[in-house]
Amino acid sequence: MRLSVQSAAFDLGAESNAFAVRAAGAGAIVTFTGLVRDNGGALRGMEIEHYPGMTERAIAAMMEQARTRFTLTDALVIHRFGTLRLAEPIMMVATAAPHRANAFAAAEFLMDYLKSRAPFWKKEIGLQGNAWVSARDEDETALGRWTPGPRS
Amino acid sequence: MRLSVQSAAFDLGAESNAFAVRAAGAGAIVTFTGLVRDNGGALRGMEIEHYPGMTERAIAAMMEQARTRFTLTDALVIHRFGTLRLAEPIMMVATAAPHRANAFAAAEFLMDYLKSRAPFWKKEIGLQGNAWVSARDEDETALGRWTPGPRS
Amino acid sequence: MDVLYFAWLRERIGVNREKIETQAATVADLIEQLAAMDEGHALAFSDRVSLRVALDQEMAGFDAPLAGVREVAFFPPMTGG
Amino acid sequence: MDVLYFAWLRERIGVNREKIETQAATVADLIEQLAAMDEGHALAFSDRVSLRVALDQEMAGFDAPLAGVREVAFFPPMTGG
Repeated sequence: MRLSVQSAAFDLGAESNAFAVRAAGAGAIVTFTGLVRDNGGALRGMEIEHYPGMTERAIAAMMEQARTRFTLTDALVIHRFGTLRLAEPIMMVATAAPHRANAFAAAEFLMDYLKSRAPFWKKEIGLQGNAWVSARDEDETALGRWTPGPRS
Repeated sequence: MRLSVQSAAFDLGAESNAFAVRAAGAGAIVTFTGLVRDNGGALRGMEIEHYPGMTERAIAAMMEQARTRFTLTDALVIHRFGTLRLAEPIMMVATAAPHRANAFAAAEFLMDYLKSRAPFWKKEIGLQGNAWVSARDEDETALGRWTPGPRS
Repeated sequence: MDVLYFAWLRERIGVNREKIETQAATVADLIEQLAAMDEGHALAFSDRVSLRVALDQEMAGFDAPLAGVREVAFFPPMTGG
Repeated sequence: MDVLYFAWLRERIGVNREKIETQAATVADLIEQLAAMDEGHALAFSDRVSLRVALDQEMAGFDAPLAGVREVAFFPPMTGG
């Protein structure tokens, strides 16, 4: 498993290929990439703050959980901090498993946890000023599907 | 949207990067890659047969369905036929959407349909002989979650 | 009418395509005619649970009429992805 | 004790880290002490619904005891991914 919290940009294609080579025994690879998205033309970029140390610890724990829960053969998380420009990749997750259901579930699990349980804070740099991104209720709700117990 | 049914190998990284450039307005990109998986050391490769013409029609229809149902900004399907060696990529799907939930759902939707509704037939080339891959009941079951109507 | 075979149907019949003269009204009628042709065809059509059919490249049921159809394809359940 | 601030808590307080002498037994006690320090701190701690805390880099509740803790961090809900 590979985890990198970095300010530098990363190459989605190169990372995907390197991951696929390492995951050679797996049958299914899922990747997720998050990009700085222009919200109707008002955005210039994004500032991402993080908590060095805790970020790596929290993500490593999530990855270990995902690995055992979904019997992954490999996993990758890259997450950037600092100043990002429009359309740049913010982060990526990759999962490898024998079959597709577990690869998909693990990627969604990691994304749900990264959204709400990895100490990053996003600030949108807009043409009209800057604003901290608010946590979305649905991101907190999404976490609920991974906790044991009765489900609706 | 891009669809390619081809015998040639493809470069997962190059395809991912090209897709990300085209999907620049999206916030979320999901890719799925299926690899020839060694089932405990008994496999040498795979032969994939397809129905030229119908394959492209069927996949194009699935992609159009996915695009409208999940409001995708872009989608990609590459599927190979012919002789494939161990650990080679068989196919890939990529989806781009404003948010991650739709990008994930659309990729899973396309995979479920490709498994059971795209005219491909896989034959495993083994050290002990060759065998057509049987359709799995759970692949047929997986399709059920996308049909409207009461859900358990 | 062009009749196409894929995967183990193709292997059992020995060809991937043949021209068939038929008065069959439905897919089911055509299957009866084909299955009676020879041993290979009989074997190919012996497992009807695993038999799928497309008419002019669209999936169809065994009760579908053949009127106007130019290309019929028989194959086992698909295993793409 | 090292106290760290992130995102808008950091901006309101004006520093990202400070040394605090405290006898606070719990996180809640520490919040009361910090909020009373000056206007910036008061503003930073005015919205407790959006306040999260980590003790030595592990998430904790406001009732968590501070005994043995070396690093306390305050921040709004995370927005990673």
